[in-house]
Amino acid sequence: MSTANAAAGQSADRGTAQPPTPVSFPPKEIKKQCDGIVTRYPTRMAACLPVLHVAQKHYGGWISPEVEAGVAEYLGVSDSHIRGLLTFYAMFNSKPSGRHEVWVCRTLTCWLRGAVQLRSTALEKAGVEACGVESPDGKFLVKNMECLGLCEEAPAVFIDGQPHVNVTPEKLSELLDACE
Amino acid sequence: MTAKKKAAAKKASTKKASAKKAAAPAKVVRAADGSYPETRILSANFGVKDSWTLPVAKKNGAYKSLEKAIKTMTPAEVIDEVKTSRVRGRGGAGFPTGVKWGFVPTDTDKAKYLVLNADESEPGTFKDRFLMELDPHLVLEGCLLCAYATGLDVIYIYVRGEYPLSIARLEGAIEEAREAGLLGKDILGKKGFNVEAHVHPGAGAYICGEETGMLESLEGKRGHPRIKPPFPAVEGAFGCPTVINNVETLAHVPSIIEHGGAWFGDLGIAPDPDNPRAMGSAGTKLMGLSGDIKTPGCWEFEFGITVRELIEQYGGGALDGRTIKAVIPGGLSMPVLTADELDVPMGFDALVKVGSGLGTATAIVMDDACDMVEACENIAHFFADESCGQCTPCREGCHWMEKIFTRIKAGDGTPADLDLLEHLFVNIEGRTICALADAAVWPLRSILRKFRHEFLAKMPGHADPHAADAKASDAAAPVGAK
Amino acid sequence: MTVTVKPVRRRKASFLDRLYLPAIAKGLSITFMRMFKPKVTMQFPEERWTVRDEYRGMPVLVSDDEGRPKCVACSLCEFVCPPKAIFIVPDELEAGNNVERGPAVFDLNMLRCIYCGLCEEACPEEAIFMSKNYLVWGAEREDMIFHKDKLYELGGVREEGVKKWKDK
Amino acid sequence: MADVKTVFINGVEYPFDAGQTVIQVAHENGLDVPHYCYHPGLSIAGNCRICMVEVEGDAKPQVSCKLECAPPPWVSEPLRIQTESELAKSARAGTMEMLLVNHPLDCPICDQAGECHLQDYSYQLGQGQASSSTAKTKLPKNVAFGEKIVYDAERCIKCTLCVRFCEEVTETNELNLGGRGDEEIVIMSSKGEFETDYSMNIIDICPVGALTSRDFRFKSRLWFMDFADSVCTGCARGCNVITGGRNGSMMRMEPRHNADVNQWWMCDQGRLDYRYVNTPTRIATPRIKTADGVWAAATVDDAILAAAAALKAAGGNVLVDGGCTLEEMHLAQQLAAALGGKATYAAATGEADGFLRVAEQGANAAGAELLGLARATKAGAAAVLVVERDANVPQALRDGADAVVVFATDADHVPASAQVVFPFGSSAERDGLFVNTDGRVQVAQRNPGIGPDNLTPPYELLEEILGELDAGYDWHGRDGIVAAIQAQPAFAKISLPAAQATAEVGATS
Repeated sequence: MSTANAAAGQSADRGTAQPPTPVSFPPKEIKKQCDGIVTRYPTRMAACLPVLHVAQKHYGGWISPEVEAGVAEYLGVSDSHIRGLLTFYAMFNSKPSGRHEVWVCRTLTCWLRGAVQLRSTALEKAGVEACGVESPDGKFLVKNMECLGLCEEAPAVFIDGQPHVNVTPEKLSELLDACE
Repeated sequence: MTAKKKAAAKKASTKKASAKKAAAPAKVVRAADGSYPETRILSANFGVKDSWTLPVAKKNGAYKSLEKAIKTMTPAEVIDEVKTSRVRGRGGAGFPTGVKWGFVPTDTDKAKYLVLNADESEPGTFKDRFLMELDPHLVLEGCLLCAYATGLDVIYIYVRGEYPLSIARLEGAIEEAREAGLLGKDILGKKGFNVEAHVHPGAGAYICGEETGMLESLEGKRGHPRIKPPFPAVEGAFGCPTVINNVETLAHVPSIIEHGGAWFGDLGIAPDPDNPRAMGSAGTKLMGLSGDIKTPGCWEFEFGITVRELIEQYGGGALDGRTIKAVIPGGLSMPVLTADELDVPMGFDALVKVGSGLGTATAIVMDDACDMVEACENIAHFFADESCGQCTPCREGCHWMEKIFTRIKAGDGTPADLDLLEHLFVNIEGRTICALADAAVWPLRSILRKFRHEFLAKMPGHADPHAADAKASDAAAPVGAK
Repeated sequence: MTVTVKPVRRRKASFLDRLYLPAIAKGLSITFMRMFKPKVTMQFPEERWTVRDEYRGMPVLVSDDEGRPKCVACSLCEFVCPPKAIFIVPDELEAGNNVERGPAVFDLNMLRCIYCGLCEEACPEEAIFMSKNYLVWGAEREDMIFHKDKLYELGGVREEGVKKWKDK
Repeated sequence: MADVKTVFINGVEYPFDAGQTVIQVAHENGLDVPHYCYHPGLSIAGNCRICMVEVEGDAKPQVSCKLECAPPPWVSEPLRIQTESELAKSARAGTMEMLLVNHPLDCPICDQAGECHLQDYSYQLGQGQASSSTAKTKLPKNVAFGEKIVYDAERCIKCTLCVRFCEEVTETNELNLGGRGDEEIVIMSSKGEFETDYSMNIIDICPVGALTSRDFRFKSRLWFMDFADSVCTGCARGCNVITGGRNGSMMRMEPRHNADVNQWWMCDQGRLDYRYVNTPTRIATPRIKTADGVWAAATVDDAILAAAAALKAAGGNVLVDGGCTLEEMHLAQQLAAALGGKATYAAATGEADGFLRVAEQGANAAGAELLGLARATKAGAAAVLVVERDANVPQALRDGADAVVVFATDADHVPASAQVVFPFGSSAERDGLFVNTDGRVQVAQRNPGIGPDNLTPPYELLEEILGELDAGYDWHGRDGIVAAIQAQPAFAKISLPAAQATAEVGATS
């Protein structure tokens, strides 16, 4: 985790800092998968989203500036293009995401069924004030997400990409306690 | 098995299969006791064990329509059949699907694409997820029929990233279909019918459900919608002709081919011969309910069931001790209906007539415990958060509206704020590239007009003197509809 | 227009008038009455007038309640000044200042200033004010060109007014 | 498809070319339709929404930048557009209000003030009072986009002109959008520096003060400056520019549209090249070397007499800077003839960049060739030396000339041999004609705000000296000089603009 934090620190003031050294992308574990994705599209740029999904999963839930530059090189686009995508799409993280990513749906249906309490529970468990910040122990990243599409079983929470529905604050506590 | 999957399977299995896909269901009439039965065409296989695998799907008739189309029909005949069926887009806009297919040029050297809109990000909407998780082969068959009819080369299924199971099931179905010769070169032995299909995962942006935003996102860019024209049918993905359809729309196509467009057109609500704009609502529709009701869920009906019937017969009515206050009939972006306005049939034209819209036909129910000012803040926050930031009125206006609702909620509002909101609605609606800003204005404006007394009640010293009367008659409060 | 002339008849001086004694008495009585009224002579410069609110004295520059110079060197006063008494050279300020821009040079030529107050009127930052200071002097011509530091010293701190850079 | 070839704007029928949009036709016909994100040299984004107009019969206003004049295929009537109707005006006013909701309103410290479209249109369309009382969104300020450009995200209206410029014109893609919604900002590639040498054009096309020049930052308010239409003399392309200066200093140079030469652009190198004009060692008055070898300031008349006397004694060649005007070069030729020598020009050779910049650095080298001046390739004797800048006439050439009369901008460029020195204006301070690398004649105009006061135009000095040489040369004035050049056979097919002509006039050979 310490290396990841250092990397994040480097990226904080990008204006004056040296440009990040791109990682060699894709690493061999995901090379076949990434190369396969690229062949699906008529342009390399089109592979950005699926490749970033794969990369984010591979690199512990977030895309560091070095990975960002690596992906940009691999897909032949500017790294500002990749950063533009990372900051546009809610599912990508450009900061360390903690070992467990908790998404709490905040949109109308879940809100009607008690999403506000779920968010407070999650924030309390993580020990942070606001969403989108990694917890001090690096365990959780709570994100306030717009509609997750599980409205018929609201309120809904995703933990590490797994949906949990009809969640109560008590149930959420248990789920979060079960996380390592 | 994930919790979500389990829940979905359980829900589906509790429903009685009232119609098998194989036999053409008869025209449904309201039952003698006034109840409105389900008509299960799309959802015929929901609840069947392993319905998402190819062997099970084949047993239940998957790809028969494709075979029929390839062997006995020309592409033009397929388009004609879809036109005859009068099926309208199920993603919210309700554009006639056959007409859309007809726009695709036939005399072009460029590649042609189908982008299947499975970016079901509209809040309150979850119908496509059922189709993708429980019957991905039906979806794929619909795509292939579209590919055959319009002569296209590649299918991209743009699934929102928040649907991991849908992505897995669709990828599995594509894999199975490829092995069975249903994808790839010379499909089902038809020379020159070559189609590839790929799942493209979204990454959490509501705007990518807008068709041109989706194309940008598919091309690996930020999902900034494009100005139309040119329309995607002429210049879409990668600058090539592109068909964009909703999952549910294409899932209807196999049964249309199987039973004929006329059969499909007979279902639902017929067009109004006196009003050319009322194109009718043919066929069945997956309808959903969520929010403050006892049994939220997703069912398939012929168009015609009223909002109240849907809520009372299937949603189980209001929660104990509460009364329903307002219903947004189709996703978050439609104008709200008050409790008195619920006897309107679920249909494209009928809902427009009462100043709302069918949208995705998945209603969100709010009861008397819901504070409408806070609800507005929540809705405004959604649109502010999801505004892509491309064009000025939406980028600045949605946030501005949210700030005003926050102010009113905090008790710092004045009646002048309500006038300011009305002023903003005018300056936002219809002034932007895509319809996101319109979608933000519609529910907010309708709530503001229909529940104005709740807003005034938050303004110390400005409470509406007629608030008590207004509350008594609630929905009867004058509605300055559009 | 016709002009009409109306002759005024002058009264002839009487004997008493010609004696002048009543007039002398009257004059002396005023002098004596004054001796018992409060003094009006002011011991300038130890004593000074309090001037009215609308008085336009020498233009000065002011600082905000945190003591930060308010002028951002927008040069509108320089532009508007009818006798061209103001000369500004803008400069970029380091981070931590009120705002990123301020005057490197702000010279006010008091030999030229006509106290019209247009600079105060034009200032969007409420940084220049017509002070109540009417005491402007110098031994040399150069002394009459007031520089930035002197102007800020004369202006002091003014707590009210716009503070639009406060949270920037 | 119906064959419609006209469009009605505000009731007046205008013809259009295929593919033209309403804003193009409106602008061509002098109608003022406001715009931010539209630029004729870039693709159309349609995102600022300020150019909305009313299409009769349509309840929704439409953006005129993207609205084609050709009606849809099923319509056989020309479109009828209203740019000043209630709907159009209210739509634009509404957009204006939105644009200013989060704008910091920091015009007092913004370099764009005075040429800012936000100011212009809010003056036209805006209201005096802000409707929003809520706190404004905070975004990054004073962000460095490379060494030359400063970005302020709060002022930015996200029109994406800069992004599109880097994508479409330079194809280097350094800029992109980041964030979403009202936190959207322009971000730069992590390399932190532009690969292109054309980056500063984004400052010009930025319709607001979001992108400002590090070089020009806080130097002067626009309304104090003097501007003149001129030609960049950085290379032989001859990009059309506007020079800006105040109190004798040159402060900036911006490209001026010329569809045949530089379109809307110019390179950063040329743009920042002006700095030699402000050198502290500028020569402001003529100087004469006294008998004991000390320089003394002299009046123009005395210097002319001294120069003529010195030249009568010396005789010989004339060497001019390749950045001199056609008039100056012509007179140099006359002078050389009177002195019994030859006139040559000196110019450097640089590197072409494949876009605008060409290898030839002498701004008027083509003109010199037309006049028949030979190019000086190595140092040689010349009694008269004209040096505008070091680059064209390096020290070896200057010292090797052994010149007695020198025209120079910079005292450092005066060789030791000089007896009389005249102040020479930089390219921004002289009127004259230039022939660019394509043989196109262009006019440069003097900017009165730049350079020493009362600078005598060099062609007048040269004519006076010629007059004093008793070589039978009569005073012609600038019109006469141009006429004399025009009379030469080499200029038979080129029509030179009259001396008073505006800079827009230009002829191609």
